[in-house]
Parts: sequence; structure tokens; C-alpha cells
Amino acid sequence: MESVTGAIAFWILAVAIIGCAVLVLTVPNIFHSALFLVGCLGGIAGIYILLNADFLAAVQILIYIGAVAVMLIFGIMLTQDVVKSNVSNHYRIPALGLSGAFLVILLTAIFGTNWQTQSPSTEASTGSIADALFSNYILPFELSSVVLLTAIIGAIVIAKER
Amino acid sequence: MTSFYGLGALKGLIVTLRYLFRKPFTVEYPDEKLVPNPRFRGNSFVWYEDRCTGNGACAKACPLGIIRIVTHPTSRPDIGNLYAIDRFDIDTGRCMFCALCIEACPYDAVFMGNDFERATKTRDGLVIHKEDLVTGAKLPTQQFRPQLEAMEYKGEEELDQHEAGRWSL
Amino acid sequence: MSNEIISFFNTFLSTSQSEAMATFVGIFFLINFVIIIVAFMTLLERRLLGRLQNRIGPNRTGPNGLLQPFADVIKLLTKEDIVIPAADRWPFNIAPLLALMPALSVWIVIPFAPTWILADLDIGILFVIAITGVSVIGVFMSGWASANKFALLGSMRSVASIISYEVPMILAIIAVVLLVGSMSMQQIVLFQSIPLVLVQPASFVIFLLAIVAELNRSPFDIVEAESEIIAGYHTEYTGMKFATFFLAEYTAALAWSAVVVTLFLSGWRIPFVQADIHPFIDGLVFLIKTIFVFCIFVWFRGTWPRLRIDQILGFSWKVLFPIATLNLVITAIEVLVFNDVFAVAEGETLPTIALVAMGLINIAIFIVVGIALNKFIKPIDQEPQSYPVTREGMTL
Amino acid sequence: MPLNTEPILLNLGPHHPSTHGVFRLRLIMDGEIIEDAEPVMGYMHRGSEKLAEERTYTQIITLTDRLDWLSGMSNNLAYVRTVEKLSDVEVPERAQYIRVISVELMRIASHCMALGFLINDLGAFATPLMYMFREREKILDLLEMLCGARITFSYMRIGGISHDLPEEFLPALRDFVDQMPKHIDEYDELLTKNEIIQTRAKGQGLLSAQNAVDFGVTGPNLRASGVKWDLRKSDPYEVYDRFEFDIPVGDHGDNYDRYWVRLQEMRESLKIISQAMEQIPGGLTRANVPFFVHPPAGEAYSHIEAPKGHLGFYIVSDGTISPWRCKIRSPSFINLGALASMIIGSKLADVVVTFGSLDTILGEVDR
Repeated sequence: MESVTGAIAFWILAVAIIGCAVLVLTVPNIFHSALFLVGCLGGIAGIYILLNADFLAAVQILIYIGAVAVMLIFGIMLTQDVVKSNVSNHYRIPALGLSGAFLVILLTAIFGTNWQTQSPSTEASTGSIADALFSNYILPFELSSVVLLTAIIGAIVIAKER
Repeated sequence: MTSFYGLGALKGLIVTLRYLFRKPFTVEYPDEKLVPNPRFRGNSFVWYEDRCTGNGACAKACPLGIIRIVTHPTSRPDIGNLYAIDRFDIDTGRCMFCALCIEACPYDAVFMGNDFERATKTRDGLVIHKEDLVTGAKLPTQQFRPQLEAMEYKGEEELDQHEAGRWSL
Repeated sequence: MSNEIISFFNTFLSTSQSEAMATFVGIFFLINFVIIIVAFMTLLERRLLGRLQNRIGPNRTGPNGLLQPFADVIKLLTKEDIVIPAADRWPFNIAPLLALMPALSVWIVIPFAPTWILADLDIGILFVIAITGVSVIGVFMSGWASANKFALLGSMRSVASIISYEVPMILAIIAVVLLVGSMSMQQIVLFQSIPLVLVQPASFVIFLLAIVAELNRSPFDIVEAESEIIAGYHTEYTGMKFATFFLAEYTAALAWSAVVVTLFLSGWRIPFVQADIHPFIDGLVFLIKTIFVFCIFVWFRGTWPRLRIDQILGFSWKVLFPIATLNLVITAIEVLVFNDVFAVAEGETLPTIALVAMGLINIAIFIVVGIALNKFIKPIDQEPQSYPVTREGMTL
Repeated sequence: MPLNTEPILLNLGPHHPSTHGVFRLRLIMDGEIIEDAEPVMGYMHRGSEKLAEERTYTQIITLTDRLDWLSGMSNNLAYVRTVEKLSDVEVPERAQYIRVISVELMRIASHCMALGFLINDLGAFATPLMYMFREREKILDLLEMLCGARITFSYMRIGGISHDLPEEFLPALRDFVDQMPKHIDEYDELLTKNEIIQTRAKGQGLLSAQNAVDFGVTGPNLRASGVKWDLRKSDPYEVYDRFEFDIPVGDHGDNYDRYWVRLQEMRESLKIISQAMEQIPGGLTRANVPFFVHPPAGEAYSHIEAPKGHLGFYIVSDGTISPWRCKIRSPSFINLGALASMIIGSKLADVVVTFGSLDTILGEVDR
């Protein structure tokens, strides 16, 4: 990220991501907040592109925007009177505790990691990701496949007409 | 089911593909006009003032009552006493071109015309007045006029009042 | 081409700046070129549909109706821009842009000629899939924001069908990527010494049907089924916003046609001619092939009625998905075996003779599987439950 | 897991592309599935029955043209037959043959439109519709030869018809009868075997024979449900008893059968026309009936098999030049009564198809 344009792009994206993230929480209309979530996820894809991780960026868009966010919005649209309902409810205190604990974990991870600053490699990342997935991380990869399969079967069971 | 699944849909594709190489059935209207049938009930009327006696048969036959006739008694040396037509207005804005007025006229004074391009911008423009009828093109159609059918008149040239009627004046 | 532009800018700018400028110029020309082509595609579709229907089609504006797209645009521009009071203003206004953006972005990785590509991304085809997935958001936003039940139904249908058809589509693409060994669009074109449609017929058919569904075109056009839900998600749009949706639809149609050409019809290569000639001729060949594929969509639209939503989803999951999976497995085995048999070294590709052999095997399997499946398909004649029928006539 | 869901109320129409006019259908939907349907009619009420009370008997013919604008000839015939029954007029034989020819031509044209719009409702982009429009144009050309108009014919007169056949009519009709089977074969090839149409239309919009009879459904819709009932055979009028033709009958009463029955009926109508062309006698075409008819006081009901079903006119005369009461039994209106029972439980996409397959013309429904 030596070039000026790269830096400008990074700061624009960073502000956009954080702004969207804040808006996700504060906007009263839940449909709008889902749309801001899409913006937030898109911004992260932009950061990946800046880091020359184009494969990750594409996958981020494909999965998080194309699938996860769409599912979220789909759920919102199918739910009755969701706009009028009160998003913050009596689970406020447990939610605060949970998110606080998550924040602590994240902060520990961030400050505990020895970050190496290096310019992003310009090589294609696809091959190396594939190598890593099918050698070192074969067990998590297979496990996630099993989880997905379970989810699909579960979906079929739920959707099956009785 | 004997045929292969999906073959019916593919056959349909071939049917439409054949049409890609055929001449279109439609014609381009302002450049190319289809010739209306000789019996065509056009959007206009042909009226012969000298044949009309002002008896109002057409006005009575009209389901919508859109023919307005005003007359006054007069006399002509060659014929004798008769009604002179002051007004003969047909409101084609409300007309449905059923040709019942043509059928009702005993003197063959009014005919359907074969014009169909009479669009105007106002409703008043659609009213055919007596003056328009007098000066208008005398191109009657065969609607309810067997004598025109007998002389095989196809509406190509104008007919005067002597030729148009069943008997000349 | 980009090198020439870079060297032109290099005369008065630094290297990185001129690269950025060259990209900018490239994008500018690309977008304008694509939009002009798309405008004429709308005319082509209308003329072609006219001929399929035994009529003439629009031909009054300019010579042979060539100015019709401009007349359409002028008409749409001068129309009143209505935002209905109940609409959710902000998503309502931004949705057309979100629909158009992915359709235009796809063109970045489309190879028009050996050097005429804006960005030969390593993940070209993945980029196409990822970016077109975003268009769903635009459809969603418009459907939600219109405050119209027809629009809401349309966008819900849209998402259901797009999500369903992305699965067989990606499986079909993976078969090709497996064969080529690269996701780069240029690599895929260079690999095709014979068009891949001959090697991977099943993939081609599945991909074609899947993109017809993805593009919401007939016979899968339930999203804007005018006889059911009027215009679907853009029912409430007028003027230029509607035109933007329209443009997005046709840009996407053309973009997907270009992807089909790249993946299966050997891209800018003239079939059975190995050498690449002048880039201009290559580009022309590519464009002609793309328009040809687009015409196939028009042909479908001019012939077939529409399926129902559950039938469309069922077709995707019950027919296309198993065939695509089967095809993928077969392709994987074939690639392994053929690489062994022809002793293909790392970094090399299969020789043409291997592709021909593979194609013959695939076509044989395709036909056998087709005949086998045909036996299992329930004849529709027996499906409806029949009421007891009284056949004797009544008397007065 | 029971979910707290709320049904959607969807107003299909009165302004909707596939309501064939201004028809409103209030649908209660669970997602895309119809739970309840209520047809709302009357958006196109033009008061034909009331207008008839202040027109002379001849002038009412022009009103009947506008009932079902796709089959003006049939409406004319149904009306003039009632007045003839009322005033006991004998119609010359030649006129009866010409009436049969023109009404059967009208039936082909009306079925063309019904099928074209049905396929359009199924989602085809107007291609079959355009082909069928082409054939309908040819029929309208023929009918224009007879009476000079293409939609609002006003051709029939009490006691006959308004014009005799022109010379060039029979050769032109012969050409048409020779050509038309090829076109019907073409529709067959394009549509009948098409898997998309079969999957869409088969088993949808079921109307059982019992239901059809109970609702008073008539015409091709009744025959598609399996009831062999056609006034041309059951209660022959004009000269229909002199022709040989079949009555196609469906098996299931689904949308596909209604499509198929109409396609077959077009072939049967061609048979009738070609037989009528051979048998047509010479002679007068109009009985001696005055322009202002005065039927004796009394009442009469007469019905014919119009393209859409039984079209009946009930006229009460008080001996003056206009009827005291004129009631129209319009097939579309009564067929529409069965719609709600046919669409409950089906999907939104099938509602428009079922509605299209009933072949309803709103001008006739609201009169």
C-alpha cells in the first residue's frame, strides 16, 4: 500500500465500512440495516482487492453478499410486520454481555498476534489457497462440508410438505 | 409416452424458425394500404342532395339518433313542391357505422363512403355537415345498394346522382 | 492495446499514473461501447421477434428503424419520474443503479481479442459469478421499496430462481475450469483448439438453461411475468429509472452471451483456424458469436411459454443439478485419465486429439443418460387426477 | 412448528394485463397459493339490456354486436332467432345456410383468439397469438365481404340476413377452408405437444363434470369437462341437423382439455362450413319483414351455441316496436361463476391461465 491511490482507496473503504457498520446498528428500519450490512461486506471485499487477494474478494462477494445477505433480506421480507417491530427487546443485557465477551476475544487476538508488515504479494493467490485447503486444513475443510450437508438435509426436512 | 421428452418444445422452435425466413404477413400501413371491400362500411358518408327528400327515414332508423335534418317547404318549377334541406348533420363521433340509415333510405340518397382516415383533434371535427357532404368525394360503397353491385362498381371513380340510384331523377 | 495507451500517457505522466489513466480510458470506452451495442440489441430483439411472429417489427424510425433505440431513450428520458408516496425512497432510487452495476462490471473480464481485455484476472470466471450475484440485491431493494405486492412477489420469485440456478450453473462452469485448469478467461479461450461445446455438451446445455433463468428470460421469466405479476419488481418504476432496469437486463443478457462464447464457443478464435489474426477481426468474430448467442435467447422467447415457479425450481434441482453433478464427476475422471494417457506435463494442456476423444465419450454418455432419463420421466398424460365423468348427453 | 403468518390480499385487476378487460379478482393468498377468490364484476356495465328497451327490434341488432366483441355474428343470430320465434317468421333456406357459415367462421375466429390469449397467459411472448391473429384477419376479411364491417357486423336481420353473398365470397371461402387445416396443424405442432404447455396446463384448473353442470357452465368449457352437450346437436337450430360433425370432449376438465377442445372444434367448424358450401341452395335471403317489426305481445326465449357457450335471449314484447324487456343469458358471465371453485388451491400463475382458459369476454359478463 505504498501508492497514494492505494492509500486513498483504503481510507475511503475503511470509513465506509465503519460507517456502514455503525448504521447497521443504529438505523431503525431493519431492512435498511440489512442493506447497510451489504455495503459493509462489500467494503471488506474492496479491502481484499487492495491486498491483491482477488480470489478472497470474489468469494467474499459471492458468499457474503450473494448468499448470506440475500438470505437475511429474504427472511426480513417474509417476516410479518418486521419494520414496525421493536428490534431491541428484553434480550438487551444478555446480548450486551455476549458481544462484550466477543469484543474481548477479538481484542486479545488482535493485540496478541505478531503482525508482519509486508507489501502484498502480486502473485495469484488461488493456487496457494487451494494447496493450503487440501493439505494443512483438510480436516476443517471436510468438517465444513459435513456441516453444510447437514444443513441441506435439515432444510429439506423442514421444507418437506407434511 | 413414445416420443423423447423435450422434443415437442424443440419442434416448436423449428416452427418459429421457419417464420424467420418468410415474408411478414403484415403490411406497412401508410406506405401500403389494403383495399377495402366494395361493401365496406367506411368512416364517412356520401349524400346526394337532389335525391334527398328530407323525409327523415335515415334519422328515424338511426339507433343513436345522430342524424339531424332541418327542412323547409319550397317548390321547384321542374319537380313541384318539395322540402329543401337546410341542415343535414351526421355526428360520426357517436356513429357506429351500422348502415341502418342506408338501409332505411327509400330514395338512395345516402350511401356509406369508403374513407377511413378521418382522425381529427376535436369532437366537433367529426361532425359531417351538409356542406361537407355536398362537396365531399362521391365514392359510395355497395352497402345496401344492389344496383351498385350489379354494375360492379368498386369505388374507384366518383358517381353522380344519376348513376348511383336505382332510378335516375 | 493497453500498452499503446500507456505509452501515450507516458509521454506526460509517470508510469503508475499513466496505467491508471489507461484503465480509466479503457473503462470509459468499454462502457460506452457496451451500452451502444446493448441499445441496438433491443432493436435486434424486437425486429427478430417481429419476424418470428410473421410481422415486421419497428422500422419507422430512421433507416430500417435503426434510430429506434434513441427514440426509446428520448421518450423514457422525457417521461415523468414518479416516486410513489408509499415507496421507501432511498432504496427505491438506488436499486436501478445496483442492478446495472454488476451487469456492466462483468465486461471487465470479457476477452474481445488476445490483447483486448480490460483485466485478465486470474479468477476471471469466478469474478463473473460473484459480481452477478450482487444484482439480486438491486432486484430485492426495488421489490421491497415499491410498496407493491406484485413487485414484492416478483423479487421473491427472482431470488428463489437465481439462487437455485446458480448451483447447476457453477457446477457446469467447474467442469470447464477443471478441463482447462485455469479460471482466467483468456486461458479458457486459448485452451479451446476446438470449441468446448463439442467437448462438454452437457455443461453447455446446463449453462445455457441456467443463464436463461438467471437472466429472467423466457421460458423462465417468472420474475416479470407480465400475465401474472404485471412487470414484477419494476412495476412502479417510470422514466429513466425503468430504462436503467431495462438496460441492466439487456447488458446482463449480452454479458452472459459473451461468457457463453468465451467458455464454450472458443471466444475470439475463428473455429478450426489456429492463428489469431488482427485483434480487430478477432473482436468482430467475438461480437458476432455473442450476438448469435443472444439471438438464441430471443428465439426461445419468441417460441416458448413460461413455466411456473415451482416447476422452474424443480427443474433446476431435480433435472439440472443431478446431470451437472454427474457431468462434473465424469469430467474429473476424464481429466485424470487423459492427463495420464497423453502424459501431459505440468503447465501444459491436453492436445486436440484428446479433446476430440473426450468430446465423443461425453456426447455418447450424454445421449445414453438422456435416453435412460426419458424412461424415468413420468408421462404427463397420467398426472392429473381425473374426476368421474358423465359422458351421456342430457336431454332437453 | 406453527408460524404466525398472515394471508396476502391481492387485487388482480381491474387493471391487469391478463384480465382480458376490466375484471377484478380479489385473491386471498398464502404465499403464492390461492386460499380464497372472489370475482368482482361490473366494471364494464354498459346497460345493453336497458338500452334494448328503447330501441326498435332492428336497432337492437347493433347492440348485440358489442356483447361479445369477438363473435358478433353469433350474438346477432341468437337475437334475431328470438325475435323470429316471437313473431313467427319463416327464414328462407339460403339465409339459414349463410347464417350457419358466418357463425361457424365466427366460432373459428373466436377460438383463435381464445387460444392465442390462453397461450399468452401461459407466458408465450405473443407468437401463437400473432399466428392466430393472422387467421382471424382472414376470417374478418371474409366477413367484411359479407357485410362491410369487421367487428360490429350487424349482419343478421329479422327474417334473414342483410345482404346476399357477393360473387367472390364462395371461392374465397373455399380457399380459406383449404388453407386453414394447415394452420391448425401448425398450432398443433407449435403448442399441443409442447412439454412446457403440458406441464403448465395439465391437471390445473380442474372442473369436474358434476361441478360444471351445477354451475351451469356451457360451451367448450363444459365439453372439456367431459359432458357431451352441444346445442347444435342436442337442440338443432337453423340447418345444423343437416351436417355431419363431431363434438370433441375432454377427459379431465383441466386447462389443457379446454385448450384441446377448442382446437378440435375449429376443425369441426371447418367441416360444417365445407358441407354448407356444397349444400347451399339459391333463392331469397330475407323474408318479407318490415323494418320496424311489430311482434305480437308475448314472450320468447331462444338460445344458440355461441363460441363461448349458450347464448340466450329472453324477450318480452308488448306489441310495440321495441321490447318491453330483453334479458341476455350470456355464457361468459355464467362460466365465470365456476372460476372461484377452480382456482382455490392453485398458484397465482395458474389463476390467470385458468381464467384465460374459460375464454371470458368482459363485454358479455357485465353487458
